[in-house]
Amino acid sequence: MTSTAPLRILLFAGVRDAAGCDVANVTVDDPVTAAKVIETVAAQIPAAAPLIGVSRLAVDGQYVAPDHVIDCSDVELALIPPVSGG
Amino acid sequence: MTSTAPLRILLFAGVRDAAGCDVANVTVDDPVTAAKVIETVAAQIPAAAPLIGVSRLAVDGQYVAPDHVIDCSDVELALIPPVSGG
Amino acid sequence: MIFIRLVQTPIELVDWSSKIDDPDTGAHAWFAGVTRRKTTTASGAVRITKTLHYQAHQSMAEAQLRQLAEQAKQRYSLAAVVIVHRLGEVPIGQASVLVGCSSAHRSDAFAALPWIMDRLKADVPIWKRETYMDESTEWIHP
Amino acid sequence: MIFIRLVQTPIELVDWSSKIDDPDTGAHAWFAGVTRRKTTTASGAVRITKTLHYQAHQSMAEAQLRQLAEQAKQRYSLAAVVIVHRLGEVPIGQASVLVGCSSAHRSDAFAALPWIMDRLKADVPIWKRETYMDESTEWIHP
Repeated sequence: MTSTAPLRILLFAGVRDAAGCDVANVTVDDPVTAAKVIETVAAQIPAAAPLIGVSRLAVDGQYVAPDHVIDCSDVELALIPPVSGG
Repeated sequence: MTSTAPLRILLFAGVRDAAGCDVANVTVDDPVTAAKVIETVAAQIPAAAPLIGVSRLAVDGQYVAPDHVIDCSDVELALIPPVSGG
Repeated sequence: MIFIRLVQTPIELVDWSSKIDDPDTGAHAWFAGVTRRKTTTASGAVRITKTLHYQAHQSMAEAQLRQLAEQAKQRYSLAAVVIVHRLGEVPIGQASVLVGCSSAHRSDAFAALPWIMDRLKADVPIWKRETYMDESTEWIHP
Repeated sequence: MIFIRLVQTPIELVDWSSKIDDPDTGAHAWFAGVTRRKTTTASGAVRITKTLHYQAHQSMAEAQLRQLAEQAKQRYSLAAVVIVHRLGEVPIGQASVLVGCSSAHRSDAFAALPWIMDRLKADVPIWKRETYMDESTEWIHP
């Protein structure tokens, strides 16, 4: 048996608007990869699934690779859809 | 027999300082090429001859090629040593 | 020196221009990205922008901009880098971003600006929402 | 719009920044060439500049700068170009030249500035006289 953990993921821009909320709360197996977190958020916000599929995960303000393993305690997670600043 | 004409050539920067004067007055065959004008000015200001040798001639505010033939009437001639604006 | 700011008010170049002064620099270069009225889409259609709105993951954007400025400073031997990005509404003709840098020689300052802008547009978590003349809105996710 | 000026007084970016405004431009870029304190010669020696003095063939310089601005405007689809060059004494840290331009997209504005500066430094009849810390002076004829 694996344990599970609740995660809070900050949402932005088109994903935030589709979710109607600036945070997604999901429950994942612990430990969990960034790719699995993104997949879990996409399943919870189907209206934004294509955009979430091209988004990156940031942990404590730094992008992480899809296979990055997240320590579910004490981290800030953010889902970063393709950016358009400038 | 060729006729001769007086020419007035504006001087700048290192050439002006070497000549101690902002204009060179020379007498040249008419018509005359730009190269010949430059050579004549160099002969008159030997202290600046090397610098004059790498200078260009401008006629009415436009650079001309060494073989450009100058109509000695009614033109502004300027000897332009290598520039260093900016 | 590195200056990074996210602001909610108009960006005025005059407020920032002295930040990159340094007696050993000979080249100061600035870029301002300004809200443009017309956008030509990939299909060739022209859309008229009424206004833009920018949103950011602020703490991450500031950290990423600072990293970017530090990398540019090293890479191009810059004396100073300024990056200011405006958030919230940015009307037509006003600047959403200002980047400035100074270097001993102009080639470095010239190379640094597009390098910074390319990376800013690829990685810094800031998003633009277009409001078109028909009041329709769209988040830009290129 | 094209603005060409030779001036005898300090060049302030704020006096010129609005000249390149245009609602259909998204990119504004500026370059200022500033009097630098240190110059490293080809042999590696460092000379300390006390001040610079610029001289010009004024009517020809203005005409050449205007041609240059018009060529750049065509070549890079610029909406506006500003070129201001200071003459007379230009102390350390002050601008001798300011070039600005605006374009729809940033790549054009970024490409135009070095293009203009390279040509300005090759062809526009303006000369710089260095005064070094030992009061010796030298016209620069590269």
